[in-house]
Amino acid sequence: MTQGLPDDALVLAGRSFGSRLIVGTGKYPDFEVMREALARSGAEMVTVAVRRTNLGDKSGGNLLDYIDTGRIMLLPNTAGCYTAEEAIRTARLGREAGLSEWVKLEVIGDEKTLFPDTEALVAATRVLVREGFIVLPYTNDDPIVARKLEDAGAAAVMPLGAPIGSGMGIQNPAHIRIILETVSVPVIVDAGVGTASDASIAMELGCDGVLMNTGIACAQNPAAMAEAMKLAVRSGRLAYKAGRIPRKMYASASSPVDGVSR
Amino acid sequence: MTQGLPDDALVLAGRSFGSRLIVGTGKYPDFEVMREALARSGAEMVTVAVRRTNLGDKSGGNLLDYIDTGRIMLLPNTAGCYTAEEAIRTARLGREAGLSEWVKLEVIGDEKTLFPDTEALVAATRVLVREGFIVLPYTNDDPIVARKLEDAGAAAVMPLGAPIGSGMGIQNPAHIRIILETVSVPVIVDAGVGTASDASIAMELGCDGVLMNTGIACAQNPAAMAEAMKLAVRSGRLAYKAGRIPRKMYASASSPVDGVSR
Amino acid sequence: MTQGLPDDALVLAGRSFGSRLIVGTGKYPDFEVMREALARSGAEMVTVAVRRTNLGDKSGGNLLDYIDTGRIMLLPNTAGCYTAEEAIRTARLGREAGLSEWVKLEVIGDEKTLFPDTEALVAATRVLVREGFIVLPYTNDDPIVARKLEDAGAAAVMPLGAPIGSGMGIQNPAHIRIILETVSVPVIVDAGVGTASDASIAMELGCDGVLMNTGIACAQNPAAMAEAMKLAVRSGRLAYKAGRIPRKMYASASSPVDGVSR
Amino acid sequence: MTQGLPDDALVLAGRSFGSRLIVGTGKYPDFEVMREALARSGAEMVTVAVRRTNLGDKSGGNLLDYIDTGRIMLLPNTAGCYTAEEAIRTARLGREAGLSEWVKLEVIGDEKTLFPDTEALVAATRVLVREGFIVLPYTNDDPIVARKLEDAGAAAVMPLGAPIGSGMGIQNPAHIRIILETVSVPVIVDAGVGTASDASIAMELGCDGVLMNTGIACAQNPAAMAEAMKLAVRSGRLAYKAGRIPRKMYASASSPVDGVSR
Amino acid sequence: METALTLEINGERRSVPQLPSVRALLAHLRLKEERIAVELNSRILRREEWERTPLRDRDRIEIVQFVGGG
Amino acid sequence: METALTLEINGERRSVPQLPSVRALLAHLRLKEERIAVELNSRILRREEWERTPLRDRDRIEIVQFVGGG
Amino acid sequence: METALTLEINGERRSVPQLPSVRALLAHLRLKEERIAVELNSRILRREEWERTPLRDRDRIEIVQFVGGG
Amino acid sequence: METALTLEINGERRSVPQLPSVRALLAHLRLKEERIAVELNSRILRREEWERTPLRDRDRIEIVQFVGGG
Repeated sequence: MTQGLPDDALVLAGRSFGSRLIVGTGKYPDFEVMREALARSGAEMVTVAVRRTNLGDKSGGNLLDYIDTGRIMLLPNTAGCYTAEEAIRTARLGREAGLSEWVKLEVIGDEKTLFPDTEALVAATRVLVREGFIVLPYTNDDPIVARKLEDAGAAAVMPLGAPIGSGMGIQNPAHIRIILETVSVPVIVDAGVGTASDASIAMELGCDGVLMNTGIACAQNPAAMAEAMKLAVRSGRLAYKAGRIPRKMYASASSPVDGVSR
Repeated sequence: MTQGLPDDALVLAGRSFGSRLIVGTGKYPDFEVMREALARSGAEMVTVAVRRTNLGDKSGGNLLDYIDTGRIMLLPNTAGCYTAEEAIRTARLGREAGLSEWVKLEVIGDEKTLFPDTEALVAATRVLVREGFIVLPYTNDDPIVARKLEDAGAAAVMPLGAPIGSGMGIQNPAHIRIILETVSVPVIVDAGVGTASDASIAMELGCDGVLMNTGIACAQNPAAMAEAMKLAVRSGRLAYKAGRIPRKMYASASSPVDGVSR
Repeated sequence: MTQGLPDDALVLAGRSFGSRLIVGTGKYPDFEVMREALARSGAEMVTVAVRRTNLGDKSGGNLLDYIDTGRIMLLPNTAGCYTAEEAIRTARLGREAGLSEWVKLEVIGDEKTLFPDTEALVAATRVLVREGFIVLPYTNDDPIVARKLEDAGAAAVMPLGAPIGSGMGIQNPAHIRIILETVSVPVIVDAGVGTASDASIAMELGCDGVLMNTGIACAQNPAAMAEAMKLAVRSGRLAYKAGRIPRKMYASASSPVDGVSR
Repeated sequence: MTQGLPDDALVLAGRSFGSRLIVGTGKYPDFEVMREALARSGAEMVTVAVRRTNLGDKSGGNLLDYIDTGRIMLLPNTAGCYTAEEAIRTARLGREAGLSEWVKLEVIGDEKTLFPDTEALVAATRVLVREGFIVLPYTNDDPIVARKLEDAGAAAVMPLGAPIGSGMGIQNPAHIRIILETVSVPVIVDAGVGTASDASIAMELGCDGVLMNTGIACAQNPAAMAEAMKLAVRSGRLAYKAGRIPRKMYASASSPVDGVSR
Repeated sequence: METALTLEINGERRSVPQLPSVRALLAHLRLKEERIAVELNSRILRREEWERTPLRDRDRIEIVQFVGGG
Repeated sequence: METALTLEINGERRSVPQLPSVRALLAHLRLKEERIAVELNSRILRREEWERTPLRDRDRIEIVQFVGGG
Repeated sequence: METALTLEINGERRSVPQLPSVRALLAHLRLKEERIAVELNSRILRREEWERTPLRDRDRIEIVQFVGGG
Repeated sequence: METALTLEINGERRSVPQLPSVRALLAHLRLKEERIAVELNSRILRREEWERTPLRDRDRIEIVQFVGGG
C-alpha cells in the first residue's frame, strides 16, 4: 500500500514518476553515502550540475558511476548562471551531455541569497521552450512570476520555500498556496527544506512535489534523512488527499460524553 | 528498512512497541472504517473508553470485534472523569474489564477545553501507581507537572499539543522541548494533532510517540489519514535520529560554485 | 489624546492604574538607568523583591531612593520561593516592610525554567487571600489553573508568555485567549516579553496588562526600551478596542477599481 | 518625549518626515472619519489615487477638503494600472494634478492578489526616474527585485508584508530582513498590516516606515486604530533602536537568586 | 416471578427473577463475560467472584465495557 | 447652440457649445482648476497650456483628480 | 561589653552589646526603619512591636528590605 | 611534436599533437565519450559532429560533464 500509490504518480510533461521527491546530488560526504541516500530516498529524478571536466585529475571516480540511471532520471541544472544567456548555454550543454531535453533552470540574481533573477528566468524559459526543452524553473514565491513562467511554457514551477541550503522550511505558505491556485502546471517546492516536516507541509499545502539537496546531503546521517524525506513526502501527500480535520480553537471529546459510570 | 526499525522500538514500562503511534478508537464513521484505519496506522496500542454497558440495544456490534487484539494492545482511558476519585474508579473498572494494568489517565478540568486538572492528575497517578497500575497520564504542557508525574511513578508523560480534537498542532514546541529535557520517562504528545506534519514535528522535537484520535477518525478519509500518520511518525522519528541541518538565514549553494563554463 | 485614555484605566482590586504596564526593578545596569526607565515607561506599579538586608555594606544606595513612590506603587514579589510556605512567609514580610496588602505571588517549581509550581501556588493564594492580601499570582498558561486561582480569590491571574527573562514573546496565544474567556478577573501577561511587539500582541489578545522586567532592564538602552514598551502597551490596547480588520487570504483593493483613466 | 524623536526623522529623497507612518485615503466610512483618522495617525504623507473626474455628480464633497495639505504631503499612486505604460501615464497625470514629482508606483500583475508585476515595475521606475520623478515602488518581497529598483533609481523600496487589504501581517520576515541588508535606500513595508503589532514588527525588523490603508480605514473604529498605528510605529522604531534582549530558551531570574530569607 | 429482585443496574431500576449469583445475572442479561467489569454496591468484583457473589434486593450494580474512545 | 462641438470627455461623448480653450471647457463643466490634470488626445497638458489650447471637434479629453486610495 | 548578646542575624552569628529592644538593635545596626521587616524567632513582628520586644541570647532575627526584582 | 596545435581547453592554454578531429582530441585527453558535451569556439557540437570536425590552431574548446549539484 505504502509502496504503491500507483494512482498518484507525479506527471511532468507527460512523463510519470513514482516518487514526488526529487533529490540533488551535491554536497554529500562521498559518493557511497550519496548512492545509499538516493536509494533510500526512492527518488526517480535527481539533479546534476554541468561543469568543466577536470582534465588533470582523473581520480575520485565519476558521479554517474554511483547513480542507477536505469531507475533514476538525470535532471541537469543551470546552477551558477547569473544571466539568461549563461543559463541557456548551460542548458544546451546539459542537453548534449545528457541526451535529454529536461532542464532545471536557474538564473541566480545574487550570490548571497541565491534567489532567482525572475525577469531573466522568464526570458530564458521562453527561449528554451522554443528550442524544445522541458523547463523546470527554480523561481521565487511570487504568483505573478509563476504565471509568467507557465505562460512561457514551463512544465512546472518550482518556487523556493526558503533560501537554498538554509533549512528554514517554507517561510511563506500563503504565497505557495496562492501559486497553487494561480497556475495549472505542477508546483514543486525547491529549496529551503531542512527536516521531514518541512517536506510534509509542502505536500499538505497541495504541492505536487519537493526538490531538496542540502537537507539530505548535509544531515548527520544522509541516508537516514533521505528515507525520512521519502516518508515525509508520502505522508504529506496522503494527508492532503485524505482531507484533514478543520482547526478549532476548542476541544471536542474523542470519547463518548455519556455513559460514564459514576 | 522502513518496515523494521527494529532497533528503535518504543519501550513503555519495559514493554516494546514496534510503532510509536498510538491511536484512539472514538468517532469513526463506523467500525469497518475504524478497522481499516487501525490496520493502516500500524498502531500496536489503541485507547478505549470505559462506559456503562447498554443493556437494551444489542445491535451495532461490539467495538472489540473490530480490533485485532492479538496484534494491538488495548489501553483503557478515564475520559470523562472530573475528579481523581472518578478517574481512579474508572481505571480500576478498566483493569477488571481488560485484565491489564495499563491505563491512560485523564482527569478533566473543564468541559470546554478538556484540559487536565493537573493537581488531581498527580494525586490519582500516585494512588494508581501504588496499586500496581502502569499509568500514562494525559497532562498539560507544563514541565513542572511533568516532573511531578514522573516522581509519582508515571510510566510516561503525555502532554497535550493543543486542545483535544482541535487539530491545531503543537502550539508550544518550546514547552514540549523543555519537558523532554526535564523528565527521563518517555514523552508522548497526546491531543491536538490535525495533520501529518503535526505528528512529524512532535517526533522531530524528540518525543517518543504520538497519540491521536480525532485527526484520523474525523478526516475525510480516515484510513488514508491513518497511513499518513504512520508515515509521519516514522519520518519524524527518522529525521530526529538522522540529525537535521542547522537553520541559516542565508543561502549555501548545493552545486559547486567553481567550474561553470562561461 | 495619547496621554489621556482616561476611560480605560486598569482596575485591580478596586484600585485604578493609569498605565497597563507593570515593570520590574531588577537587573538594570544601575539605579540611575532604572530611574529613567521607570519614568519613561509610565508605569504606576513596579515589582520589588524581598531580600535580607545586607548588614555589612551600606554603600551603593537604596533602591527606594530611585523610585518615585508618590506616583508608583510598590508590589513586593515572592521570587525565589520554592514552596507555598516560603512564599507565604515572604509575602508577610513584604507586607510588613511595604505596609501594603498587595503581593505578586510566585512559587517557583524549578530553577532552570522558573515555571511556577501551580499546585502550591493555588494553595498559597488561598491562605494569603484569607489573610487579607491582594494576590497577583504568576502562573503558567493553563486555563484550569487560572480558574482555580480565581476561585481562590486572586485579584488577577498573571500567566507567563514565555520563560522569565527568555524574551521569546507569547509562545501560546491560544492558551492566553482561552484563559481570557475562562476567568473574570484581569489577565496580565507576566514574563517572556522581549520586544515591543510582544507587548502589543498580549494587549491585542485582550489582556488587561503586561508585566516585564528583563525585556527593559537588559535592553541595550533600557530607557528607550521602556518608552517603546509604554507605547506598545497603549497601541495594543487601542488596537484591541478599535476592532481590527479580519484576516483574509486574498487582496482587497484600497484604491477604487473603477475610473482609471486608460 | 514621545512627541519628539526629532533626531529620528524618516528621510526620503532628501525630504524629512516627522512620522514613519504613511496612510492611505481609501475605504473610510466617510470623509469626516478619514479626517479624524489622519489627524490621530500623525502621518505627514498620505496616498491618493488618480481617477477620472465625475462630471455629473458634484455632491459628496472633495477628498482634498478633508486633508490638511499644509501638514500632510499628497502622494499620488498608480493603483489600478496593469502595465508599465498605464502606470507611467497615471504618474504623469498625478504629477500634473498634484504639482509634485512624488509617486507611489504600482504596476499590478493580477486582480486577485494585487501583487506587482515586478518586471514592468522596474521598467516603469527607470522611465519615471529619468523624467525626474521621485519613485516609491510597491513591490514584492524579493531582494533581487529590490536591488533592481534601487539600481533603477527608486527613492525607497516598498515590499508588501501580505496581500493588499488582507490584514495578515508580515508573512515573511526573513525576506524583509534580507531586503534590508541588500539595499541602501529606505525600506517601507506597504500592504498587509492588520493590527498594531504588525506595524511594530515591521519597524523592529529595521524597516524605515510602514504604509497602510485598509488596516485603519476598515477597522471598526478607524480613528482609534489610526492612533494605535501611530504608537505602534513609534514603539517598534524605539525598540529597534533600543536594542532588544536576545531570545533564550530558558529562564533567567529577574530577582536576585541570593538573599532569600528562609 | 413472585420472588423477583429489584436491582439498580447502571442507574436504572430493574426487576429480575430470583438469581443465584452475579454471574447468573450476566447470563440473564445475555451479556458476554469477556471484557466487562462489574461493580456491586460500589465495590468492584474480581471476575472470579462473580460465581460466588449472591444478589440481594436493592443491590446497585454497574456493568461496564469498552467503547470507542481517545 | 448651432456651433456646438462634440467631444469625448472621460470616455463619454458630449456636446458642448463652441468654447475658446481647454480652460473655458473646465469652467463650462464647473470644475475647480486645483488638483486636476487634463489630457488632450493622449497628450497631457501642462496647466499653463490650458488657456492657449483650443478645442476641436472630436477631441478626446481626459480630466482626472485625486480620490481616496491606498 | 561583658554583657553582650549572641544573636543570629540573617543567618550569621553576631555579638552585640546588651540592647533593650529590637528597635534598639536596628539603631545599633544603623538601619533605617522605613520599608524593612523584622522576624524574631520565625515570628514576624509588627512595626509597633519593635519598641517593646526585648532581645534574648540566641535569638534568631531576620531583617529584610526591598531590592530590585521582577 | 613539431606540428603541435595550441588550443584553449576549459580556459587553459594547452599544446597537443596534430589531431584529426575533436573526437581524437577526446581520446588524446583520455576522456570517456559518455555524458559529456563539447563546445568549439562557442558553438556546441552535436555528438555526431565530433568525428568530422577538425581542429585548428587557437581553437577554444569547452568540455563539460555532470557533477553533483542541487
